[in-house]
Amino acid sequence: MDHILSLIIFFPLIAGIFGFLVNKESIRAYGITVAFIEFTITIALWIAFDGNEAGFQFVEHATLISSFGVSYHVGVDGISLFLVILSTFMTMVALIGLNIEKDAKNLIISILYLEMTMVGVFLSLDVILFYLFWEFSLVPMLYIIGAWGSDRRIYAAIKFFLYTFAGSVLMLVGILYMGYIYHATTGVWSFSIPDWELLILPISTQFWLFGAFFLAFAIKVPMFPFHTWLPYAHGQAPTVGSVILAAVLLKMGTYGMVRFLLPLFPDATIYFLIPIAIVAIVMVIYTAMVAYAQKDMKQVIAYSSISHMGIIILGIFAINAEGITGSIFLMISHGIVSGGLFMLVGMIYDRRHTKLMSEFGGLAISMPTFATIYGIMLMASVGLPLTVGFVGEFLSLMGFYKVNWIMTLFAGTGIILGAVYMLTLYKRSFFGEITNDKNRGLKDINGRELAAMIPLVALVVILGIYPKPILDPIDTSVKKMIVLMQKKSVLPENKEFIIKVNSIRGGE
Amino acid sequence: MFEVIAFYTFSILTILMFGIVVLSKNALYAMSALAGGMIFISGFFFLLGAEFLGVVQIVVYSGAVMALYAFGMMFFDTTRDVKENIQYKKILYTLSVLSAVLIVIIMSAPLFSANIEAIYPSMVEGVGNTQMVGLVLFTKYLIPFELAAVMLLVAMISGILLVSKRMEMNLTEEDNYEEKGEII
Amino acid sequence: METYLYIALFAPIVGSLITALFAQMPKKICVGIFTSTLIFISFISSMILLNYVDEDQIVHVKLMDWISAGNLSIPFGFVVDQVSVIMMVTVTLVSTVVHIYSIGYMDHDESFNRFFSWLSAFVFSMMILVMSDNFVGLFIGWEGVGLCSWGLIGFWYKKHSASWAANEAFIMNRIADLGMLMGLFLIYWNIGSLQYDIVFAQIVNLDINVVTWIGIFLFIGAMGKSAQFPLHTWLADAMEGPTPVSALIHAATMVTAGVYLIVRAGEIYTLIPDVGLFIASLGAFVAVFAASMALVNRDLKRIIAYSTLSQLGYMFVAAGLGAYWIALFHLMTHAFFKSLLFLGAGNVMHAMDDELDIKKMGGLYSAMKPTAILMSIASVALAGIYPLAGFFSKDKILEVAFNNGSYFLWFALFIGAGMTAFYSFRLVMLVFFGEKVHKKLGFNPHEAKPFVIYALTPLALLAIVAGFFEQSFHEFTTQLLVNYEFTLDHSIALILIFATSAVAISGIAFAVYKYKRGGFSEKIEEWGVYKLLINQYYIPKLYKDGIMKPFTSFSKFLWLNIDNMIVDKTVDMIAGAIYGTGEKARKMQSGNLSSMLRWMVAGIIILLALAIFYRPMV
Amino acid sequence: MIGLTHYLVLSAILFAIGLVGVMKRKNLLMLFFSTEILLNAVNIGFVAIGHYYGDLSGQMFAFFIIAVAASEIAVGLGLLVLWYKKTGSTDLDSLSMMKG
Repeated sequence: MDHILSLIIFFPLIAGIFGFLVNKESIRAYGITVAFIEFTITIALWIAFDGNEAGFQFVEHATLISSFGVSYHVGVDGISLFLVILSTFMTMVALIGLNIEKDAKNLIISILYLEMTMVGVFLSLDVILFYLFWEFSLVPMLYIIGAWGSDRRIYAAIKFFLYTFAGSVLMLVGILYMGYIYHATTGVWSFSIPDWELLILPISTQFWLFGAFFLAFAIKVPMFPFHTWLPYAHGQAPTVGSVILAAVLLKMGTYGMVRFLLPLFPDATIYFLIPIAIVAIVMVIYTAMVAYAQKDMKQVIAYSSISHMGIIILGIFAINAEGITGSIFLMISHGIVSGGLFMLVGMIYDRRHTKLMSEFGGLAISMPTFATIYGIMLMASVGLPLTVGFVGEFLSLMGFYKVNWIMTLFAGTGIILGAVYMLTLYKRSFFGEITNDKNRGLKDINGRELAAMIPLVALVVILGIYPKPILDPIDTSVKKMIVLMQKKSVLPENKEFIIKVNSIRGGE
Repeated sequence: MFEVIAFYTFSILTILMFGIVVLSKNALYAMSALAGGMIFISGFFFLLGAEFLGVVQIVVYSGAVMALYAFGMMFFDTTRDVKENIQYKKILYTLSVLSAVLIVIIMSAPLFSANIEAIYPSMVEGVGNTQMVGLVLFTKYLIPFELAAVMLLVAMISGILLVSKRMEMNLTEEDNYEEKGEII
Repeated sequence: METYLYIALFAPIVGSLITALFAQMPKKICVGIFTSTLIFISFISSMILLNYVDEDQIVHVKLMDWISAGNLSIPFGFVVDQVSVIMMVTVTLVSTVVHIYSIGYMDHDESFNRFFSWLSAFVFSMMILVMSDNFVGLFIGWEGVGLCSWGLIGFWYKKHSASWAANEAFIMNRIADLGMLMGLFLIYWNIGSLQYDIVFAQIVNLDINVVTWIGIFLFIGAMGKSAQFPLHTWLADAMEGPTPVSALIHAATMVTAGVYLIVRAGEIYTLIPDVGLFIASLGAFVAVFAASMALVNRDLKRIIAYSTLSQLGYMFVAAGLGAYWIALFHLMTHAFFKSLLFLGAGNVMHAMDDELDIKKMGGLYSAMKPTAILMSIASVALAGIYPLAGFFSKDKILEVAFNNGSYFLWFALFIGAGMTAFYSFRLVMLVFFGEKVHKKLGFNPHEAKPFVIYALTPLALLAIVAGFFEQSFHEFTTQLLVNYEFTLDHSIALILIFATSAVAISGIAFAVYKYKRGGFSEKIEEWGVYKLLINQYYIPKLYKDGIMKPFTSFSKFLWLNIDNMIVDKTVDMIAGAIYGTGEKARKMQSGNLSSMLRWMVAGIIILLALAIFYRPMV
Repeated sequence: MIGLTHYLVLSAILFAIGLVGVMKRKNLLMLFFSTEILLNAVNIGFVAIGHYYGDLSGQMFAFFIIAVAASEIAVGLGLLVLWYKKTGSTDLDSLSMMKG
């Protein structure tokens, strides 16, 4: 169990390298097997994980560049644990649902490599290592979109790459500056997050660093107005790319916010809280409306992802245990739900080779089971109670309510608008008579697709009814982080603010 | 006094010579002026107490380099005036004047501001410049010196190879070359 | 007793889930019987619980923890007390009848099995709604019934109007749900818990402003579910669903959830009489407003829907004025006679091949006697004629209004009572009596199957006798609910009763008189008032033109002009600028060594100039 | 008295002359001459500085520069001859294969 994290990180990579030796016919089975083993290991990690312990567990540390304090430092806590499991789970599901024949071998190896980088991002405790994985994750995604996408794939792939890359370069500057400050204050070089978390920074420094980190995360999330790469990327990416992009890659941005912005720069976080919240609310409402106007089914879901990410950001910036725990849970639930929705759209696309809603109508007649599963996913996306979508949304909004109730009210309109565009989508494509003859003989969901969807549907319902095993470890770690923030903040009014938003009745 | 006269004489002569190099239309004149200029420069070296370098300057430039140029020019038609199609003269002159002014300003800046006091070296008595150069060259700068030697060797071989190999082929296949040139 | 609680709660969902497996198969009659049986079991359990609670005991169980984060802890907890058990019995009773009725009604439908699955799921959601011991549990049921209502209104999803109405209902409810969520957040951040008992125990300690806001937010939630103005339009459109659905959801149960919420949160509303008065005023307004629309409508089901709306208004008046038990009582009696009315209407619809225009019916009495009798009973009950159920509950509400000194409210309700009587009998007269218009149009009406009729009898029976339980109902519920003290003189109360009965009877008499003679002339349709009413005060049109269309075009505008033209173009412009610079700078690379050397010198000059003029701070 | 500055100014003037040549000349051979001027201008600077600071490094650098200049000419001239044989011209304007 000592090196389980390294195993989790590097197993897909090694398996991917061996994948070159596997012959074409059996590569899909090989990929699924690898992903399944990886998933099992993460489950084992979860079982071995001590939910009552708030700090990092299974920590591994090995110095890489001793003179600059760069090290291989990995560990897991409640915040990252479930994102890791989500990554491995969604990779597995995406591979099960995969049906691309062209260059399947390269595709599967890319996906395995991508899995490594995603897991690496969530497990790294050294910032340089984090940054490495963060940037590495761009490459396979670029490859997946650029090689297996639709017509304008090159444009979309390059846009995705350059856009996110531009943001993360800024983060690199921030990382280096932060490392320099750490060296200047303590006399030692270190890039380890636990070390950094102990550093109390003056406010002006916090502002600059916050800005550098925030921009990188904001582009990744993506926050309004940096979101335009996402619809293109989703629109052009193959199904498997969209699934992983929506389910996991976007979460890297919000994870970064929780891991870096809040504990490292508490004062700057509180200072920028309201502007960011306003942007997040604009993002929720604006993208929801844009989603409503879409003609392409996949774009609706792409824009809806952005809208949901807005609520996640609100939850994070609520700075109370309810909000942050809720937003982390929402990350997981949104990963499951949006991943599932993208897979479903992919299945229709496989059958009809179009994603335009105007081409459909009456699909519920020809594909009843498919329509049912789509309906369940859709309801989870809308945030119906007893589905996984509700818990996170409820907690995030509840958390932010303490900060500002009017803004919560506005953000809450996202719930209404979410229902509007999702139900409109469902009505346009599934309800009504079959008007297009091509839709008449469509085959209902087949065995392979069912195998991919059933775990998702099961999770949607199970976690909706019993989210406790996930909420508890997250909550433990989040509470510890909030205490840390409270201790670290420089200004007394910020200390009071944190206490206030975390207590019932305004801290009486 | 002698130093001042010598400096200014050499300065005027060098500038003149190099002026001819730059402005003359005849390649032969230009080359001759260059050779002269080089020799005058070695005068500065002597003035500055770098006798060894002065000698090297004369030997290498006026001897080797000029000889090379002279051989090289045998391939070209040197009696004819060099035809040069100079475009955008205004840009050219602006750039020239600007660069000259700027460089001179930079170099002469100490004249007007804090003048750097020249530290006159206390040369080791009884040891000549050449001996000193030798000492430094074979101790502190040994590796660059060796590298320079190798470089010269390489340059020599490549020079020979470049010119000689093509020489025989050239005479017979001149027409083809022109075609090839166009193709390239 | 816990076992009974769990049986009552989970029997419907078991039926629903098992049935869902057969959803795509052709009709299986046993599916209908199976779910009906399970609902019946649930009903029996509820009755046992009612009996148990009657002995002044409360069943309170905690199934498991649901959400816990920060200080928040929400369990799946269920409570059976005087209020919830009444709701449970009402819901399961009506559902049992509706299930049995549906076996006959949905006989020829290809999605027979799916229907029962949804229907049972609805009952389960409703049971969660009423049985939960905390606000979030209530919210689960709240949204659950919304979902099932969506599925059932849009049950015939091939019909465009049905799926549209389903979406409208869901979205309208969502708008209100947001208000409710805000209320929950406010409660949580002030009390730290969402359990009813803790909240009600501590609510008195809060600042009155906060309580007012809580009251307002919760009422917004109630407005959506109970279709109060201005969120009322979905209810009439929801009539697109199968008739049993209208009976169960849009008459007896789901729409009353708002009333249930106010009653349940009575301890909050007693602290804020101002909000209560507002609720009552809105209720009275809706009572008249909806009744007026029912006066002229020609659609059989819509008339009943408006009537439901109007009756919900009555309930809100009672609840708003603090007479919670009366609101609950009217809720219960209304559930009986209104579902009876709807189910009868379903029989008529079947007889008329799904024709809904009452002007095309007439004289159906001869063809369908039992249905006519049942619907007449329901209508009399609805009109509030002694001794039927409606009389007791409705009169009480009018008394409350008068007692409270809100004479204006009382007057509105009084007018509403007259209108109710009129439109109920307008419907009965046009459908069952008078000229046989349907013959001309070639319809061949036939009575429904006997077991369907038999299934309706319990409802009819209750519609007749339920009023006599008033006294025991009062004693039973006020153990939990705040009692309402009448200060009215007995004689004045009697006068009021007579006045109300008089207006109801005159309404009936007028309707019977008028429609016996062929009704009003066609000219009436030219009147402005008539046009206003038949167009539902132009409110649906207003929503369509004032909200939906601008929303759609604004969304398109945002997408095409803002997102594509501004946000994305800016990004592309930055990229384009860099690309363009490269393209321009390419010319520098002319291949001509001489010009390159010039560029080089130009570069040197710039660097030199920098060296001279730029002095870095030392 | 002749100071370091005098030498530097001289070096600057010579360098500027070289630059003029580099820009003006279109004949490749003449271009080579100009580069020689540039190199020698720098050499004077090096040696003068070395002299006034009492350090032999200046001379050493000048020495290496001469070596570099020599090799440059050897190779450059070889290429030039080749080029002339190929195209029959030593005009710079004929060299434009590097057009981007």
